[in-house]
Amino acid sequence: MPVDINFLVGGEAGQGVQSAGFLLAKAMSRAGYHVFADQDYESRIRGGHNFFRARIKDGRVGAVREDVDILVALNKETIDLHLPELAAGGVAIYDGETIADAGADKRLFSVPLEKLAGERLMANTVALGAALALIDYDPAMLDIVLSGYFREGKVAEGNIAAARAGYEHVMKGYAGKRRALKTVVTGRRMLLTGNDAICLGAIAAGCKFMAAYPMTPAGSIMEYLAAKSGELGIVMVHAEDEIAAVNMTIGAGYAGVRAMTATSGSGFCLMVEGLGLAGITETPVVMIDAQRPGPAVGLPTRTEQGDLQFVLHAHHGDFPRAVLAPRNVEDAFGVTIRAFNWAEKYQLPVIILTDHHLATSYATVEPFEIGGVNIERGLIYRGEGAPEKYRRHEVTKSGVSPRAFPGLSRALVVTDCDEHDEAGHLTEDAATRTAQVQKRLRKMVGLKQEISRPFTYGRKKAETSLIGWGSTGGAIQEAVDILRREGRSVNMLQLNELWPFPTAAVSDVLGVATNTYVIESNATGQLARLIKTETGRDVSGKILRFDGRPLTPAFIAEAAKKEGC
Amino acid sequence: MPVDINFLVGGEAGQGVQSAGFLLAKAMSRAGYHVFADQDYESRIRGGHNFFRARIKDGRVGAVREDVDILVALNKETIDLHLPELAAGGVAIYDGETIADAGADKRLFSVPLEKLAGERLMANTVALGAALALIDYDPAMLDIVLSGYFREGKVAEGNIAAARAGYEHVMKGYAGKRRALKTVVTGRRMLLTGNDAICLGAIAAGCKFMAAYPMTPAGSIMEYLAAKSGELGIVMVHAEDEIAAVNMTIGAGYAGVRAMTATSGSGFCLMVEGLGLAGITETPVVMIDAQRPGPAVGLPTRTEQGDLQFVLHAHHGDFPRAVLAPRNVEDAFGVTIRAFNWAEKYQLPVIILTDHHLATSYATVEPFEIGGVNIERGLIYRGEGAPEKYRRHEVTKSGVSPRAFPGLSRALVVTDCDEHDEAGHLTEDAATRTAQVQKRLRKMVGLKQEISRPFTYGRKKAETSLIGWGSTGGAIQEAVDILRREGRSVNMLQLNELWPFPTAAVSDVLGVATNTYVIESNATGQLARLIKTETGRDVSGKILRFDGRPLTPAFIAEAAKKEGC
Amino acid sequence: MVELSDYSGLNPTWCPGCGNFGILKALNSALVELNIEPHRLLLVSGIGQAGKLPHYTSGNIFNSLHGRPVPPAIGAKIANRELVVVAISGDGDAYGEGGNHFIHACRRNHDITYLVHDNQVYGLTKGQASPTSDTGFVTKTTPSGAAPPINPVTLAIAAGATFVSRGFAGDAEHLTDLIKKGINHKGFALIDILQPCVSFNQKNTFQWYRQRVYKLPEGGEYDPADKAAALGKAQEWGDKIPIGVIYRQEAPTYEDQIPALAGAPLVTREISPAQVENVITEFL
Amino acid sequence: MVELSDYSGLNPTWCPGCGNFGILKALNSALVELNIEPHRLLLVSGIGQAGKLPHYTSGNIFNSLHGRPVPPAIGAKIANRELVVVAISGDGDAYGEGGNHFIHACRRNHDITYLVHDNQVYGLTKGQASPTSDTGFVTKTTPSGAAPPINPVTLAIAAGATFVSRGFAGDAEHLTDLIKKGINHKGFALIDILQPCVSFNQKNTFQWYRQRVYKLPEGGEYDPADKAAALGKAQEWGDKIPIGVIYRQEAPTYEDQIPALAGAPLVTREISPAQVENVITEFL
Ligand SMILES: Cc1ncc(C[n+]2csc(CCOP(=O)(O)OP(=O)(O)O)c2C)c(N)n1
Ligand SMILES: Cc1ncc(C[n+]2csc(CCOP(=O)(O)OP(=O)(O)O)c2C)c(N)n1
Ligand code: SF4
Ligand code: SF4
Ligand SMILES: [Mg+2]
Ligand SMILES: [Mg+2]
Repeated sequence: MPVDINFLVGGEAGQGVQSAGFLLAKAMSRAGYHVFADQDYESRIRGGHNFFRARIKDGRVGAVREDVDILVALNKETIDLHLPELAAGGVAIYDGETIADAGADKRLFSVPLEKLAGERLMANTVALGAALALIDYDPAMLDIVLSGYFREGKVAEGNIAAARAGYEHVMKGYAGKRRALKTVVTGRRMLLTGNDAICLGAIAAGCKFMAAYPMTPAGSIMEYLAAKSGELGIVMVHAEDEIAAVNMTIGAGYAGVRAMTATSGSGFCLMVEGLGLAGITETPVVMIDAQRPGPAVGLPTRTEQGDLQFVLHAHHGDFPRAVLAPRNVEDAFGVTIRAFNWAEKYQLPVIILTDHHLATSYATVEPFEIGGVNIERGLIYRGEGAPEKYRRHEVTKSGVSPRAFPGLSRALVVTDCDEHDEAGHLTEDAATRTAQVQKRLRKMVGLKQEISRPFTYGRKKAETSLIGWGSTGGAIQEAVDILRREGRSVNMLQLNELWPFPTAAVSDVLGVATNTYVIESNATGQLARLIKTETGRDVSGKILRFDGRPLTPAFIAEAAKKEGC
Repeated sequence: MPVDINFLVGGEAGQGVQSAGFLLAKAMSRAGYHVFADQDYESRIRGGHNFFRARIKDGRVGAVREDVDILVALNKETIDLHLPELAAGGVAIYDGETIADAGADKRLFSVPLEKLAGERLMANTVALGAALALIDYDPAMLDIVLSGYFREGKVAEGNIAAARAGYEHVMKGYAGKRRALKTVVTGRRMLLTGNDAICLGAIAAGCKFMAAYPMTPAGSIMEYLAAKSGELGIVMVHAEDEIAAVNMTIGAGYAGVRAMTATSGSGFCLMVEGLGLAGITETPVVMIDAQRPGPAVGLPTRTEQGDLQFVLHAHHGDFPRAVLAPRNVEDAFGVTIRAFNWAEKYQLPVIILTDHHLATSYATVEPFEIGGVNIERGLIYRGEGAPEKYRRHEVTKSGVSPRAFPGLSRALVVTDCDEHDEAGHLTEDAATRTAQVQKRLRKMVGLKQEISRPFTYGRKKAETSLIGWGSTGGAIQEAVDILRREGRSVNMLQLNELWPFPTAAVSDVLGVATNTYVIESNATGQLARLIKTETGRDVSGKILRFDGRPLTPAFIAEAAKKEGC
Repeated sequence: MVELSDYSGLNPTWCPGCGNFGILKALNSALVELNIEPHRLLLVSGIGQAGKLPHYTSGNIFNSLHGRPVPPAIGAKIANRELVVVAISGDGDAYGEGGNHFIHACRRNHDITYLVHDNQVYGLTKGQASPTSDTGFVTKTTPSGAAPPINPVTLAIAAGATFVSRGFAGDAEHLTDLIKKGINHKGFALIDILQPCVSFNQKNTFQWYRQRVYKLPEGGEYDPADKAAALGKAQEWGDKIPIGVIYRQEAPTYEDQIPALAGAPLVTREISPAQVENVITEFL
Repeated sequence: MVELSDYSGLNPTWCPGCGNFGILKALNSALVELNIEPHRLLLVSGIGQAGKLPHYTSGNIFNSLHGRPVPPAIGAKIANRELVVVAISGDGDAYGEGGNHFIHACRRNHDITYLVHDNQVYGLTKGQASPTSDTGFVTKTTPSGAAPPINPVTLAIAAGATFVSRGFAGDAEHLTDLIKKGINHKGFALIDILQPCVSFNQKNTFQWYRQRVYKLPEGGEYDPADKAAALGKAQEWGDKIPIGVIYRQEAPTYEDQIPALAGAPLVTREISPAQVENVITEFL
């Protein structure tokens, strides 16, 4: 029987939900399983209710599941909220000594977490040990995982002891049936979040400058690059605000280094002016918009895909841009590299749309191959010919003019956010203006060639096609599996390149299926609108969710059936 | 024969081109003629080349014309640039004593402007007098116009003398045929710009607060309201930046006064975050975006319609807004009043899109009727019932919740740019979030009912329909006249309400005409894109101009013929 | 009479032991002592832990964007001068994202009171450096240590504020008094409040502040009207940190100087049709 | 050797008699005297009359948005520390729209030189009040007079700048010297330049400034390292206006404190595949 185990660790902020959850995921990854884990937390530092779901499979897994097999309840609220989610055969671990009023549900198994921990702080690690005991996890492997995580000797030892205590308590006291999972290591996989993958993509692409202002869920990108700054020679500036951040990034891009910024919707609002500055000065820049529910501050620690139409049209006037949206953690690596390449090849801003769900969810992926990473810096002027003839905004057929780096040759690199002539000086001449606008827009011709065929899954001909974009890739794919298992004819199309729009590919799908549904985490169906604009066609329905919670396979499958799939 | 005289006054910045041009327009308006006048100037204070075109008709006029009947050249450059534009029978006035190398064109008529002026400063007024002499303008009326303009006695006298000198010089020395125009006063018309009309609309609507940061071509709105501040009891705050401006405006709107801000594209970029703040807090606010060519700073003193898609989609997340675009100076008055009414009735941001051409062009219009102005403030809570039960964001069927004004009753007005519950307090609850999003979006249902049928012109059935939006109304209308005179079957549709989109009206047109062309001052056809999105249909062609110069009837007619109209 | 019970709200979600509790307490006391009824009060806050405060007390509330409590506070005050307007920020909110509004509100002397919960760190986003973090403060965004801080008191005086003070969340009584003074002051009143963040600032703790803060003597010994002295006093930061009113000056407020604001609050007034006719006529 | 002819550009579109001509001259002289070749120079300007300056001389030029010359200047400097980076603003650009960048660039002490053409008015947009317009200055946006101004010198010192000076466009020689000192200074160097606007500021004219400005004595008599004295001196504005270096301090620059910036300029370096492998491995 295939393995598909869903762990849920819940408790209040400050109880170590996140670390216990992560360690669970890490342990299972080290044991050779595929893992997908998401995080649900409130916008507060202590208290409230948080949980971490880690789903373990022996094959591909790209989404969460609602029903829980092993529940780790670090407080009473977790029992109240999540016990109803327990699947058949599920078990809930809790501390019966601190939670006296847990109720009499047979599936509750008490482990004296605090007592075994010796101190409150490590109760979560005791619970981790206990949970892993329920699947006969190899305790030696757990030691390794804990040592790796808690680096510092004393702390690691304490946690190993705590985990062992929980482990043994279950081994001795749990009367139910444990699920004995084998360790199936075949070669190690990475366990990382979407944000981690973006960071690695940026590093692999040679990004050496980032400026940003902290904002959930983009903040961990700046934090990771800051941590790696000394080691890799990357500068990360914590700017005074997002306006400064985007403009610093543009300054660095102009000076010739690969540069990026990252923020969420509100911060992106403040970067809109800079977006056009990059546009008219033809400065390569990568901007990450990690979406969360809006408008305004909205739900700061939750997920949404509500920025699509915004980033497509942000800024006044017409100029080219590209918009990408990784469809899962693995894809985020490649998409980020592509973003840097396109930004430089076409000298324009490239926006990467992610969201809270992708940014903070962990997945196991095969180690990234850096041998295959191709760095394309586009046309660069390095001082050849007569430097005094160099014109930054030379009108060319492709629309791309060779880029010189200030200070690296005798050529002067002149540019202006006023309309300018080929030399970069401001002008009000009508013909020059027209030529520069057209030159810039011509870059879309080349850019369109870069667009690859989007990800599809299922038979080419199906009655129903599910169409999604970005982070929902895994959930939709599993929804397709569910629906097909039920005998329905379903396939899917998942876009990770949104602009230039892959019109042909989408039209093909719309032309074949009887029912076409967009699946989106927003209230109006922003992709559906884009599809209408680009193909003139309406989809047959929209499956939308905008309460800040991620779309799940079951949610999608149910909704699709209601729609008449 | 119908009167259609095109004056052009040209010179460098600082020579008084603007005031001479305005006085010409004013004089002709006072004489009972219809006037349309536009301004062409560079982004500098002295020097360069500026011109002011005033077109006079004895019937409706809503656009400029390229060929010039009476040219007033205050410098040599004006002769070089504009003499070729002289129509048959045209005359050019210049100062042969200061411009020695004007050439030998017979149509040049020298008036010693500087000598007659006594001082250089009033040379433009001498030229004004001379130009008006060429049409036998009533000199007594000219005196009145000058006294009205130059208030201060001494200055007025000097200018009257200067104008008389120019006038008499022509009367005595001009050998060509003068065009004797009659004074046809029937009742006085207003002569004002689009920005003036917006100001009057705002005043008539009861706007009492404005915060803004200077930006061409929106700046004169803040300047006018500041000038009227004491008299009318309107506060205009010159804020430190556009971010402050929009947020101050929202604060004032929240506190219960009608409030607005005005800017151009770059400034609007900085207001995007505030737009969503108004959205989620349901605060009425009117935002004017006076477009100019972008991206970024672009061409600061020129015109474009490049912000349509931007303002439609600005800000992350889904929430309602309205977008209006007056189709001429007269319309700007009514549209502004409507904007304030909608903002309060539906408690949302309303954006008025104008552009440099509309903002700065003068037109004669019948005096605004303020008797007909209808102020609709929407649902207001004034302390009835139990104030402690008041909930600012109560979920209602219409989506509109009664608005209370802080301090004016005992009800507490609580709102938040985080997602909030009905009471206005922040929440992360999924169901509440969903309900609030839907409540806000429901306001679109009512708003859609407000949309009126757009302006159309020509027979209902025509082979070709020209479709425009905003400031191009007059130019397209005249283009239709031109084409029809040439025997073509043409009509037009001009949108001044863009969101909610008048889908039915536009679909009707698209369904009837064989050829449908959008006419837009931008590079990609942003209205065409909107039409595609909303109706699924492509227009047959796009007539675009994006060099910063206004679309003219001749330009449009020519282009339409090329497209195959 | 207003009572403390009039100033209650939702349960705070702050961490146990957070300095914000002391500020909440002091604000409530000040409002009660000033006998301000909640409906006459407008609290405008930004985003951050500090920005949540209004929800935990009572009043009209406009919980604004991160960095943007001051501009809407100004707009609302102009719309209705009878409102008591208190703006509330964190240090990131006030001096980072909102830095430009801050200096211009100081110079224009708007009649609002500004409480800045200065925990020298970004609390809500989990511990990055703020503009007031001490030099060298190591956080996830400043692994090699924070750049030198903004001194809010010096900056406010330099920018032209007319009431500049520092409070301490650990001394609610003194802070209550400061807040009362700030609200009573005609013009822009800054109260920068040292606020220990028990979760993310292990340096500037209650103890750290307690060892350093001292109250400026009142009644002559220290003259807050002396700008040069105030600028000097403002520089004091290290072993000794002064709290109290550091600078105070009487000056016309922005609102006082606008002729249109004389008379009844804007929100209660209307433009008469005759006035509209007048301006229309000018274009004939 | 660099010559004045290396620093020529388009014809200025400024009004005849504008103070900007003096600034252009002084900047060119300073660059020549410092023997900086145009291709080693990066001029980053904002939007306004001042912002046009780079086009009228030579160098690498990034003519940025209104209010935003400083952030791209910082980004470019970090990308290539070998560039001499000079940012150029008007007073509206620097202290209005760009106010937040200004105070934070001061405190972080980025190694750039900042020329602010301070004509106390918005020139390019035709004469509205600026943040430095004198109190009561009447313009079309301030019909009842401008609010009290920002004093850029005080503000810069308060915000932590390490080189704070004032120049006068009517004294190109003195200004040349100041610009040289500013460029040679390690860290953020502000040169606020009194610049008569002959078209829109009829108050602060050449004559007005000439009657008031006096040069700070050099060589001991006035010590720009004394912060308290500098703050005092900075307050002087009225009958006497000091020009020269008002405050100077040696302090590590932002760039000096970033380990990643030790060594060759970022723009010439690459991340090796082995380094990438290393970080990838950490996720296994
Ligand atoms: C435009 C924007 N940028 C960033 C954020 C994310 N954010 C929320 S609170 C905060 C900083 C909190 O620090 P502070 O203002 O000091 O308040 P504290 O939590 O410490 O009280 C940030 C960066 C945001 N909400 N909006
Ligand atoms: C975001 C934005 N807001 C407003 C403007 C319009 N604008 C251009 S220059 C300027 C002010 C000019 O004043 P200053 O910076 O003092 O420069 P000066 O012309 O006096 O040298 C303004 C408001 C703009 N270009 N961008
Ligand atoms: S994180 Fe810090 S500031 Fe926020 S509530 Fe906790 S202790 Fe207070
Ligand atoms: S407007 Fe003023 S600042 Fe601008 S060029 Fe003319 S004189 Fe100089
Ligand atoms: Mg803080
Ligand atoms: Mg200026």
